[in-house]
Amino acid sequence: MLEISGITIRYGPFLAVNAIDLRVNEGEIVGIVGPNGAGKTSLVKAIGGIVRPDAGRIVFQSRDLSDVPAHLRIGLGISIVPEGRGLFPRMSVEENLLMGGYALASAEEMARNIERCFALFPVLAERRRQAAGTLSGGQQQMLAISIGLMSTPKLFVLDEPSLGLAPIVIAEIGRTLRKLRETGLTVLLIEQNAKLTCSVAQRIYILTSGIVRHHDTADRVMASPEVLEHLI
Amino acid sequence: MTGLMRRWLAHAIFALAAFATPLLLSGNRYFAFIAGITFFSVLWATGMNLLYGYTGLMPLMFGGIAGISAYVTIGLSANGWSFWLAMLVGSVAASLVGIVLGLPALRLRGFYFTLCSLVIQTVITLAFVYFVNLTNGDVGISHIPLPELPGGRQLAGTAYELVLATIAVIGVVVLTVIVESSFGRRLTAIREDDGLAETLGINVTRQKLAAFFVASLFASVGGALYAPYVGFISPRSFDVLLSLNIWVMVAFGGRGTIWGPVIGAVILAPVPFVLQDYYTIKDVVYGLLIIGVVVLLPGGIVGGVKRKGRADAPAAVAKQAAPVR
Amino acid sequence: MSDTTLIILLSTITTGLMLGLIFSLVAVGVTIIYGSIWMPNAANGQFFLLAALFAWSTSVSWGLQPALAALLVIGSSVPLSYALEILLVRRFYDVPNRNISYFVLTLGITQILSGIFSITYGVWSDQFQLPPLVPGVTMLGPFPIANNRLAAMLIAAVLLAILFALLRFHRYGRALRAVFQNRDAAALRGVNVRGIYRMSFVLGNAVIFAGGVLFACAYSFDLTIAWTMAITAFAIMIIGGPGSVLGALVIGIVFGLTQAVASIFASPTIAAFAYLGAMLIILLFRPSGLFAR
Amino acid sequence: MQKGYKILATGCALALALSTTALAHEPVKVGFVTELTGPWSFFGTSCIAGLKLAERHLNPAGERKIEFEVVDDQTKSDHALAAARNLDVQSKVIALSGPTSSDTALAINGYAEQNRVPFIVPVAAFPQLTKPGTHYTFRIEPDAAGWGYAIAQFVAKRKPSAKIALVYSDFALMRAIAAGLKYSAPKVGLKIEPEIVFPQGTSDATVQAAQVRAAHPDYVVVIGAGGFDNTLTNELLDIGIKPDQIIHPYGITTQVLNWGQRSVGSYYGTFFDANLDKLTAEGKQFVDQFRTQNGRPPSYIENYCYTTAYIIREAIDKNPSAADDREKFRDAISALKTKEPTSGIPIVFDKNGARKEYMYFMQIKDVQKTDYKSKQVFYIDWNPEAIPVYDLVK
Repeated sequence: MLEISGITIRYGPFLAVNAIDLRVNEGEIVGIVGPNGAGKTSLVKAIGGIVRPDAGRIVFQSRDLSDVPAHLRIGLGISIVPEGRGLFPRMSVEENLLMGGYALASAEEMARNIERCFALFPVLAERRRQAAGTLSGGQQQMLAISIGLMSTPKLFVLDEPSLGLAPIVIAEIGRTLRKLRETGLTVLLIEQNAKLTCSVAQRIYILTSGIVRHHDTADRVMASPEVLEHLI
Repeated sequence: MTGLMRRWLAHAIFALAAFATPLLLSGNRYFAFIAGITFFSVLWATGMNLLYGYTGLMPLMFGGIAGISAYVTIGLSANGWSFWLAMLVGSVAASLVGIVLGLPALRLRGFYFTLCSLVIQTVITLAFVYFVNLTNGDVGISHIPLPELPGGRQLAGTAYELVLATIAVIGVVVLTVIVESSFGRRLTAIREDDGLAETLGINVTRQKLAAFFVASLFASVGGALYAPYVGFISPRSFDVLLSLNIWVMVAFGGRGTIWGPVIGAVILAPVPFVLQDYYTIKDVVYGLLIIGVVVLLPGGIVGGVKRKGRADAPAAVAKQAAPVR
Repeated sequence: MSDTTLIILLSTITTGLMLGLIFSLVAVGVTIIYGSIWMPNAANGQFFLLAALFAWSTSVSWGLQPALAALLVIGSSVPLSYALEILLVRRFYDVPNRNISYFVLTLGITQILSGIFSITYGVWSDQFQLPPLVPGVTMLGPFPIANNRLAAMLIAAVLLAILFALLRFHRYGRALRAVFQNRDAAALRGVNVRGIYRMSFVLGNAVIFAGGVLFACAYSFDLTIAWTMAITAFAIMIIGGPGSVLGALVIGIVFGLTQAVASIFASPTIAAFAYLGAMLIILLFRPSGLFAR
Repeated sequence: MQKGYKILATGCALALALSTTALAHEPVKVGFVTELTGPWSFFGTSCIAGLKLAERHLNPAGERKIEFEVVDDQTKSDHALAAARNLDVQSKVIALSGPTSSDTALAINGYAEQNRVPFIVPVAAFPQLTKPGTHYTFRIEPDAAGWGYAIAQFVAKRKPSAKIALVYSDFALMRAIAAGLKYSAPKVGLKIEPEIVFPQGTSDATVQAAQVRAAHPDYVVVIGAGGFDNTLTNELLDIGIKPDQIIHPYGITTQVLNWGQRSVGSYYGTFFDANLDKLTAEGKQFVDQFRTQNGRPPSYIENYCYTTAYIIREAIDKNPSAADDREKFRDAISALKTKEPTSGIPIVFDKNGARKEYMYFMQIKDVQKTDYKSKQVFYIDWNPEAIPVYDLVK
C-alpha cells in the first residue's frame, strides 16, 4: 500500500534521513522504532508532505506522492497524527473532530464518524464542548487518534502516541490500537516505546541516525531483546 | 590576524570618508547639512542594530528616547548649564529611561515587543505634547542656541559636522568592540534562543537591560546633538516615523552586520533631501526602494550580498522554519 | 434622572459603541491577517484611509448612492488584496521571521500610499465628508442621534456578527482558526494552508475597508486618521491577543467606551495615557494578551 | 562623493563668477518653502495656487523680474529647515517665504533670525513668530490670539453678557485663539462655560456636544481644524445647537462646502470671500479666476499668498536697491504702508513684524455643492497692543 524507496532528507548540512526503504502492506500494522533524532518524525513529515525529501520516492497505492501537496494527501486516504498530537487547543473537542473530517465531502459520513469516535472513546463524548487544550494528556491522545480516524483513512500514521503519557494510559492506547487492528485498518506506528510497538505491530523497522538498522517481524524482535538493546 | 586587520581597515576607510565629507562639502552648507543629518542616521541605525541586529529586539521607541535626551539637554542648557554637561546628564538620564522602557522586552517574545514598543513610542510623543511646561508642547522649541566650545566660541558649520562624523565613527567602533566582546557573544546567544542562553548560564535579564542602556545611549547622544544642529525641535521631530525610519535603515542595510545599517543610513537618509524637487514621487520612490530590497535581498543589502555567497544555507533555514506545504 | 444626565449618559454609550465597533472591525481585520500569515500589517491605517477616501470619491465626486458606494468600495478591496497577495505577500510565506519582512514591506506600502494621498486628495481639501447614508435625526428620549450614525453603528454590528458567525460556525472559519492554532496539523487534516493564507488576507483587508467606509459615513475625516487608527488597531490586537477575533472584538469595544467615558471625567489626553498605560501593565502580567491561546 | 564635489566646485566657481558680474539683469529670487506633501499639504498647495495667480501680474515688462523658487517641506520642521538653508546658500534668495503651518514656520523663523534672511510668513497665525525682538520675520496673517479678542468683541456687540461655550483642539494655534478669547471675554462682560479641550487625534465629540448643550450657552465657539472640526460641528448641530449660535474663528472654503445646507448662519473670521465689502476690482478678478481654475472659491490662505507676491513686488519697486541686499529688503518690507490688492485692507507691520490687526466675520448662506453666498456681518480693526498676545501664549 505504501512504498518508500531511497528517501533522503537534509536540513542544511545535517542529514536527517538517509536513503530509507520501507513498505507497508494493506491491513498490516508496521512499527518504526528508534531513539530521539533517528529521523522518525522527518519521515512522517515527508509522508505527510510537510517536508519535501531531497531524494527518493513515496508511492501510495501505486501513486507517486512527490507532486501531491500536503493538504491533498488526506483525500487519497493517508491520515497522520503528528508528534505533539496535532490538536487545535482553543477549539472544542467537537470542533477538533470536525477539523479531523475536514476533507470529507458528506455531512452524513462526518456525523457517522463522530459517533464512531465517541463510541471508541466515551470520555470524549462527555467533554465534547470542552476546549481541547484543557483535556488531560491521555484524553488529548484519544482525541488525536479520533481526529486521525475522522477522515475514514486507508493508511493511519501515528507519530509517538505514547509521548509524555503515564504507563497506565500507554496501556490504554495499546488496547485501542489492537482494537483498530481488528477492524482491518492499515497502520504505520512510529514510536520510541519498543514494547508498546511490538505488542501492536506485525513488522518492526528499527531506525537510528536516519538509517534502517534492522527489519523483522514483531515476534522475532520481541524474542531477541538484545538486538533492540544493542541498536537503541 | 589578517581578518582582524581587514576589519579595522574598513573602519579606517569609513572614518576617512566620514571626516572628508564635511570638509569636501564645506563650501555648500546645504549638502553639508544633509551629510550632518546622515551622520545622525548612521549613529542611530548603529545603535538600533545593537538591539535589533545583535540582541533580536526591535525597539520602535528609539526616536522617543532620542527626544527625551534632546528635551532634557535643551532644558538644562536653557537653565544656564553648559551644553556639554547638559548633554552628558541628558544622555544618561534618557538611557536610564530607555532601560525602564525596555522592561517589557523581558516578558514579551519577538514581535510582541515590537508592537508594544510602537505603543510606548506613541505614549512618549503624547507626553512631549502634554507636558507643555517642560517641552513647550506642540509649539516646539525654536532658536536653540549652538553649543559653546571652551574658549567661548560656538560650535558651528563644518566643525559641527566634524563632531557628528566623530560621533558616528565612535558609534561604529563601539558597536564593533561590543560585538567582538564576550558581552556581544552573549547578546547573540540571546538573539538565537534566549531560553538556551539562560541554560548556558547567561543572565538574560541583565544582558538585555545592558543592551538597552548602551543602545539608548546611542539614541540619546544623537538626540542631544540633533537639537542645536537643526535649531528646532518639536514632538513631531521624535515621533514614531523617526523610529520606523531608523529601523528601516537597519533592515534595509542588513541587520546583524556592522556595515549594513551604516550603508542603509547612508543610502536612505539623504533620499528625501535629494528628491526634494520631485516631491510628487518622493514617497513612492522611497516606498518602492524599501519593497525592492525586501523582495530581492531579504537579509538587507549586506546580508543579501553575503547570502548570495553561500546559496544553500537560507534554503535549509527556510525548510526548517516554515516547511513546504 | 434629569434630562441633562440622561443626554450625557446616552451620548457616552452611543459614542463608545460607535467608536468601539469601528475599532473592533479594524482590529479584527488586523488580527485575522496577523494570526494566520504573521503579517503585522503596518499599512492597515492607510488601507482604512484608502477605503474612506475611495468612499468619498465614489459618493461625492461620482455622485453614487452612499450605500452603493460603500458596497463598491468594500468590494474593491478584494481585487486589490488579490493583486497584493500575488505580487508581494505570497513570496514570503516560507521565509523565516517573515513577520519582520512583512513589517518592512507594509511600511513601504504605507509610504507609497501616504505619498499618493497627499498629492491627490491632500490637494483637494484638508477634510472629507460623505453625504449621510440615512438623513434625519432620531430621538432616544431627550437625546437626539443622527440616523446616519445609527445606521453606521448597526451595519458595523451586523458585519461583526456575520464575521463572528463565519469564523465560529462555518467550515472555512474553522479551517482559518485551525491554521491560527496549528498550521502543520491543519495541513495534515487537508486544509490548503496557502489558500487559507490568501483568504485571510483578502478577508482581513475587506474588514479593514469596511471599517474605513463606516468611519467615513459616521465622521468627517482627514489624512491624519491613518496613523491613529494603525496604532489603535495594533494596541487592541496586542491586548486582545494576536489571532484572537473575540479578543479584538471585546477589547475594541472596551477601548471605544473607555474613550467616551474618560472624556467626561478626565482630560482625554489623560485617558489616552491611561489606556496605553493599562496596556503595558496587562502585557507585563499576560504577555500574550487577554484572550490568547 | 567625488562627483558631487566636482559639481559643487563648478557650482561655487559659477556663483563666484556671477557675483562679480553685474547682477542687475538677474531675476530676484524668493525662496518659497511650503507644504506640498504631508499632513498639511492642502494648505501649501492652496497657497501655491494663490501665488500662481499673482505671478501673472507680478512681472510687468521693463521691471526687474521676480522669481519664486518653490520647495516642498513635507510638513516637517527639519526638511523645512534644510530647504531654507538650501535656498539661502545655494540659490542665494533675497528672502524666504511660504510656510503655512506653525511647525515649519517656527523652524524657518529660527534659521532666518540667526542667519539674517528676511522671512515673510503668508499663513501662520501663531503669536511667537513675531515675538518682541524679531527682526527679519514678517507675518501677513493676523495674530491668532487677536482672533479670540475679535470674537469677544463680536459676541459682546451681538448680545451683552452672553454665555459662551468654548470648545477647542489641543493644538498650539487653537490654544492661542482660545487664550485670546479667554483673556478678552471677561473684559467685555462675557462668561465662558463650559471650556472643553480635545487632544490631538480625537475623532468623536458627541459627549462633549451633549455637555455643551446641557450648559445652554448663547454661543458656541468651535476652534479646530481638519476632519475633527467638521465632525464636531455636525455633532453640535445634531444635538440641537442652532447654526447661528456657532462661531468658527476661521474656516476654509472646502469646510463650508462640507457643511452643506445645515451651515446656514455660521460665522467666520479672517475669511476671504467674494462678498467682502471692501473687495477691489482686482480682488473680484482674483476670486473669479481662482474659482475657474480650482472649482471652488478661495480662502484666506490663497489671498495671503497672493498678497505676499504683491508686497514683495511693491517693496522692490519702491526701493530698487532692496533687490540685491537682504538688509535693505528687510527695511523696505518693514517700511511698507500699503493695502491688500484684493480687499483694500491696509498692510502695516509693527516693529516685530506683526501686521496691524483687521478682522472680518462672514455669515454663510445658501451653500451649494461648490459655491455659497456670504454676508459680511462684523469688521474690526484694532491695535495689537489691545491684548498682551505674547504673554498669553508661551
